[in-house]
Amino acid sequence: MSQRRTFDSLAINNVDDFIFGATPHPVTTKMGMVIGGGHVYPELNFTLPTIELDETTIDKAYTIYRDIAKNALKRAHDLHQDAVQLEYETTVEFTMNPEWGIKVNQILLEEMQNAKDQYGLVSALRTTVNDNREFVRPPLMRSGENWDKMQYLMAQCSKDGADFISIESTGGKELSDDAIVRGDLEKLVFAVGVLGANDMAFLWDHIVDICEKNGSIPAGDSACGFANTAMVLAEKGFVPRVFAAVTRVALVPRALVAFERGAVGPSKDCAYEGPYLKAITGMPIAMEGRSAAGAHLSQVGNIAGAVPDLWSNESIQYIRLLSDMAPTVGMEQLIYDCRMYEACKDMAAKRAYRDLLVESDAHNDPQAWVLRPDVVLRISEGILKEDTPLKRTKAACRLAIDEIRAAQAEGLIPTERKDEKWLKRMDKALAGIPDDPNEFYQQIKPRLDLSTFRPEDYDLEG
Amino acid sequence: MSQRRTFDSLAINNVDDFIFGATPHPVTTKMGMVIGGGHVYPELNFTLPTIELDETTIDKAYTIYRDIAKNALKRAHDLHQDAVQLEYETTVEFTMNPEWGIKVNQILLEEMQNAKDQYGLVSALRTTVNDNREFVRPPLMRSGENWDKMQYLMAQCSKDGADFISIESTGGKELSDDAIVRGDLEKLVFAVGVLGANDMAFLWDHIVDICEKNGSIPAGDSACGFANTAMVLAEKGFVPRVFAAVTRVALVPRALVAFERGAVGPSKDCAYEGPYLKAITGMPIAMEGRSAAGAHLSQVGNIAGAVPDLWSNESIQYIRLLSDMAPTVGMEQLIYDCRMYEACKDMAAKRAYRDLLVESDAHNDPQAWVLRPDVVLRISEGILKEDTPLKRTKAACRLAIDEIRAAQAEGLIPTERKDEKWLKRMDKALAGIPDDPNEFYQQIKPRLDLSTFRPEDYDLEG
Amino acid sequence: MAILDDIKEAVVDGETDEIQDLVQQAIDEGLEPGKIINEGLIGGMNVVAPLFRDGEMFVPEVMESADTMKAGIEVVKPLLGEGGVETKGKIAIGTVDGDLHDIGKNTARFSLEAEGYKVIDLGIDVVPEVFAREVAEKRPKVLGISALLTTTVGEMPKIIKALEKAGVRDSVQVYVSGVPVTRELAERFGADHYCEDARDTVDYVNEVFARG
Amino acid sequence: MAILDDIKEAVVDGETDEIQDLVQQAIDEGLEPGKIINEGLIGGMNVVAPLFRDGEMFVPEVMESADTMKAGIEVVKPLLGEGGVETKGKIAIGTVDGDLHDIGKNTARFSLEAEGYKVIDLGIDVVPEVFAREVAEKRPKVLGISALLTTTVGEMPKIIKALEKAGVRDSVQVYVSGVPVTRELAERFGADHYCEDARDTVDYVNEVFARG
Ligand code: B12
Ligand code: B12
Ligand code: SF4
Ligand code: SF4
Ligand SMILES: [Zn+2]
Ligand SMILES: [Zn+2]
Ligand SMILES: [Zn+2]
Repeated sequence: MSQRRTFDSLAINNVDDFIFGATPHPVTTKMGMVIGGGHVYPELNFTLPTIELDETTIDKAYTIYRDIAKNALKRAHDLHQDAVQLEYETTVEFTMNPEWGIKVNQILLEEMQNAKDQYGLVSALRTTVNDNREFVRPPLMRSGENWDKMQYLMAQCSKDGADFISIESTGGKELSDDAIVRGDLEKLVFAVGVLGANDMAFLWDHIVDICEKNGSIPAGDSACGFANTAMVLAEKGFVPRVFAAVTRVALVPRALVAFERGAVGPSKDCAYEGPYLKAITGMPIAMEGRSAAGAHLSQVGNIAGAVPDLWSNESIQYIRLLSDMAPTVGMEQLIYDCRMYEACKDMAAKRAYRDLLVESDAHNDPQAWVLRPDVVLRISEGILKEDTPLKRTKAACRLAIDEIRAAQAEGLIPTERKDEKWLKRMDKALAGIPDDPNEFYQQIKPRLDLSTFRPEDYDLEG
Repeated sequence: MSQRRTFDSLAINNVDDFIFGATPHPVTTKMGMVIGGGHVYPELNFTLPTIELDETTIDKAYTIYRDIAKNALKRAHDLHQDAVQLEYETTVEFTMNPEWGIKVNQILLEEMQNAKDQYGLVSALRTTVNDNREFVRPPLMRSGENWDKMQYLMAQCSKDGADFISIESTGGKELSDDAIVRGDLEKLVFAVGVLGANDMAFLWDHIVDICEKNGSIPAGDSACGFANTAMVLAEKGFVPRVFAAVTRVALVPRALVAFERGAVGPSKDCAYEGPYLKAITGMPIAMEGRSAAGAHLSQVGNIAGAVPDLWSNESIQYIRLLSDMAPTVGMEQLIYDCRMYEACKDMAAKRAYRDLLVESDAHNDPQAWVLRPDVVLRISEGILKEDTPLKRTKAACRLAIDEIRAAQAEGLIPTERKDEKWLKRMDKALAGIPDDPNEFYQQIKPRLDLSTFRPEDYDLEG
Repeated sequence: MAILDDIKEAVVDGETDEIQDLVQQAIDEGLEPGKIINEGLIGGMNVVAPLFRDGEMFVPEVMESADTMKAGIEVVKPLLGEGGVETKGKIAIGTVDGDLHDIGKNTARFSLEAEGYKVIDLGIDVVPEVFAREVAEKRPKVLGISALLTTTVGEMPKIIKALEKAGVRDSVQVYVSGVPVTRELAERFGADHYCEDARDTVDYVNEVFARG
Repeated sequence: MAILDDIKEAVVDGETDEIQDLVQQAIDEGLEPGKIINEGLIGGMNVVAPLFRDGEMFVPEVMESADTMKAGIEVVKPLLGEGGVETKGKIAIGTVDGDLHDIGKNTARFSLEAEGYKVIDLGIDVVPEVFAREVAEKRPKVLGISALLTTTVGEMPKIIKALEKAGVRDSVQVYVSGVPVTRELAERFGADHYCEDARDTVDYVNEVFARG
């Protein structure tokens, strides 16, 4: 069974050791890439262009996936890159029809092997199975056909040779969407610190088990559905940036649960909470930033690149740009970014380059500020002083608010007109949250739409 | 009239002073941006998506250009950028129907003014008029309707407020295309060192004059049709990389003619010969690299960023990516790149960052090697020892070959199987070229297809 | 009319706690119910809507204003005659089959509600037949369809076909929305319009209703 | 047959200077003209073509080989009977109206010639009517059309219409090529195929001729 762990002290204590490409607990892939062992590798993600998937078009989809992999790997070789990672993130159709997903997974592995045979390119595959448990309403988290299909797809992709299994799990999202759109921190903490964390424990026990049985590595989850939603909404001016920044940090304790249950990294690219996970667990992380702007506009394009072990483009459709197909272009951009890391000759150079990445963004936005390596270490330390996901989530919010306030007070980041109002509003929300999950549940219950989720799927009393 | 100049010594002598964002002769735009005065600004270029242009669709095209400018400028503001440049590069239709081109130019200027009024964003516009003289065959370089339309379009865009006028001129391309595809260095030197250089003198006298009369700045030309063609072909494995590298340097003396005739920069983004121009003239340059991968795949994604004053994406269609429209995404990526330059606190930090950009690419390809600041200074110095475009072009080739050979001998760049054969072939071609243009013409004439160009348009005897 | 200004301000500030007292006070002061609604409550939303469109208010704030307005209306409602509260008109929105993206839809809904429209929310993961049935039954003037995945955007032409089959295509203006959608795709699908975001949507819907 | 091997090698190496002597020598040795061509000259190109397709030869080298082959054939030609040299078949290519991009076309042409096809080069900046007229007159089995600008790619469907109007659409396989073109666009335009580059083009043309 999975090796449970607890984290009560930081794996990386000193900001001088908090660096890209290296981490205390690296992970080795099937072809021998060591992630977190000294280098930053590109991780390319890609998706289909506008296409309707059914029995008549699925072959075309297979061809597209094959073309993407073949051409992107070829480009990597042409650019003298010796190792890369691919990510296959299934969309619903491929989880709902697991045979399709399995086939794509195999195709990618075949092309990776071809690239190895033809020109010695080493590569690894992360297969990210989309969480389709929410496809029944209210979501059925622990049983049913969708849950079975997810597990089947993971097991088979693992068996066929995927290096890593990941997911962007959605436990708690039944409430968090509304919490974010309403700027409701209390409800958000409940959604992620109670529901989300509880589901992560259940889910990752299963994923770790599947990986162990079938030969792949349980890599990590992402708070996409939560923190990235808030980030995208903040970019549209729909929610305050300070709220999105606090949401990002609030998701750290939830993400940590996967590692407590046996995940070993690399965490997911779009999990911008990655630096926190690296500091706490010492396991490698994937990150995405400026080269993922085709997928998410953000305020953290450079600072996201401060401490990654894999550097990703998040996702790009298979469409034609003026030079070539977009995934091939994406591979090129990632490689150029990674070459910069490689060009740093020694620790001093690495730190200097990291600090450029950090300083170039940190003073523009609270969302960037909370990704500063020093801030990450301080908040992480504070989080570890607490011992349950709920208490940690509360602490994360508290510490994030304090850091933002302090930075604004010192003029280190901009203060927008309504920020103080929103910070106060979050103070107030936090103050009222008890430490005990069930007590919290009873307290917040009158404000919840009970038709949207199943309390029993989160071990809550009716 | 235009102020003629000659360049006989380097404006930048010391590699320590050869840096991004600063140059001895900066240029100031209408809204007060100082290009080359300490900062690197983004220069965004963009183009229409697949659309057929005629009277019925032109309004749609106008709307698209407006949307592009409005949204990209908005994004720049959202990212706290305080100044940017736009480039409007006309396609044929807009030069052939100058009223259309003039209208687009006005629309962009309007949106720039709006952005200034609404949120204080400073911007500048480079209008690049496409060279449509080749639309009659053989090209009519110095008269005729096409030449008149080009001049009219430039004058009007200048009058309406464009900050800079540029072009990617094609004099000599009648022969250079074939020379490149055939790997024929002798013919290439004739095409660019005789025809190209001669046309540049004629053309830039006119452009400088138009700019002076109408209030804009004559910025610079690009060897796109020559060196970028070779680069793209080398990337496809169609011509040797060493040949493409020599072609790049061979184009420097031709480009220099524009500055001798009164151009003052910033040179064009896709003129990767820019670093040579900056070293020789001390005028600012635009460059493009990794963030232009959507337009040209290349081996110089980072090193191209070593010494620019403007940093460009080359071009991207108005198509939808997962996050937003591609030009908006392009603006974001450029801004993140520019923030890195800005984050360098002092000269030492700037040099260290520049060197990372250089070292990360220089050892992978001869095309990158010839863009190294130190190599650029050495070759530039050698070029200036000669006093005519033809002699300079020959010297450029000679010096590039020597640098590449030396670097390969020391194992500093890879040597491919056929490189030595090709270097020898180029040695041989160079050895047979006389210094006098007319003598050269008589010598090469039997090998030229005289139906493809008009000798009299290049001041050659029949 | 200080009290109406107070009501207006309470709506703008989203003071759900205070609004019912304020409205009661207005009633006690003898103000006409219609006036309380139109000049006070809806008057407040008329301030909110442009602020949101200009990026001066966040979505949560708009939602709180809308909630405040609704709470206020609850108090006046019993005093109203037959017609009840008038809305500017009816709109239906929904996300296509296979697509669970919800937030954009909700944001669009609240923005439209804030603008005074009645929004029929068809939900997410909606099959073409349901779109057609609801349009046939509820007769909205505008139907907004959204897809956020490149693999579900193909549902859009199917929905338009279903509307045609049900004979209601001409009764409704159809706009489409979502990241993978473009103006060009909208045309190809046979939709009437493409809306980029909630602000854009409000502009478009206003325009449709202005046309009459 | 040492001399045939020498001829073959000279073609592969593009030794235009030597080829005519070598071919003359083969004739003098009494070898059959057909054999000299097929096993020597074309034999050499048969080595070149796959080397190019695999990226082992550069375009200038292929062009030199093709030139060498042609120079050799000049020597044998007078000895040949009626039929002359046989080619694998006829292909026409051209760049659309308003588009001057030439290099890709030339590369495609040389690659196809290297493979043994007769290529009718319609040039650049070609209007639809000329495409149709040339196809009607010269009857190529394949027509390759290319556009490199997003603003000229719209010429492609017009060319297909012109072929239809001229009643020759079914007589020819049409492929399209160029940076702004995609497989999907090719379908939409009614072309038979999309070719990405010269190597791809050769594969496709071979396939068409293999179909018979
Ligand atoms: C939040 C989010 C999620 C959340 C959704 C939460 C929810 N309940 O809605 C979660 C995590 C669940 C999620 C899941 C998935 N997602 Co998602 N998601 C996003 C994200 C980050 C933001 C979307 C959003 O809410 N935007 C903000 C709102 C306000 O804007 P909007 O949706 O555009 O809506 C506006 C307009 O459409 C308009 N509008 C006007 N009228 C109407 C009417 C209606 C009915 C609607 C809906 C909208 C609308 O106004 C709205 C407000 O301005 C985007 C990234 C992005 N760049 O957009 C990816 C994105 C859409 N998701 C993506 C993917 C891949 C997925 C998954 C397949 C991931 C996976 N492998 O599991 C699943 C699919 C689930 C499913 N079947 O639907 C990709 C799609 C790529 C592709 N191939 O098409 C995107 C583009 C991310 C990316 N960059 O790769 N996602
Ligand atoms: C070289 C080049 C030029 C040269 C052309 C030289 C020549 N005689 O051909 C010059 C400088 C003249 C030029 C001019 C212009 N260009 Co130009 N050019 C390029 C460049 C760099 C390379 C094209 C090329 O030769 N590729 C190499 C060949 C071998 O590949 P290929 O063309 O794809 O051909 C292959 C296939 O199509 C296939 N194929 C199979 N069968 C057939 C049959 C035919 C008939 C053909 C043609 C091909 C073909 O096999 C070929 C070989 O593998 C591209 C950049 C790029 N990324 O492609 C821009 C590019 C195409 N040009 C561009 C632009 C904008 C222009 C100009 C409008 C610039 C200007 N503002 O003046 C003008 C337009 C002139 C005109 N009306 O056509 C843009 C187009 C953007 C858009 N909006 O569509 C591009 C994409 C550059 C960019 N990144 O922005 N260009
Ligand atoms: S925000 Fe980005 S990476 Fe994340 S599900 Fe949602 S999409 Fe996938
Ligand atoms: S290579 Fe790039 S920038 Fe240049 S004409 Fe040709 S296209 Fe324009
Ligand atoms: Zn993700
Ligand atoms: Zn991702
Ligand atoms: Zn350019």
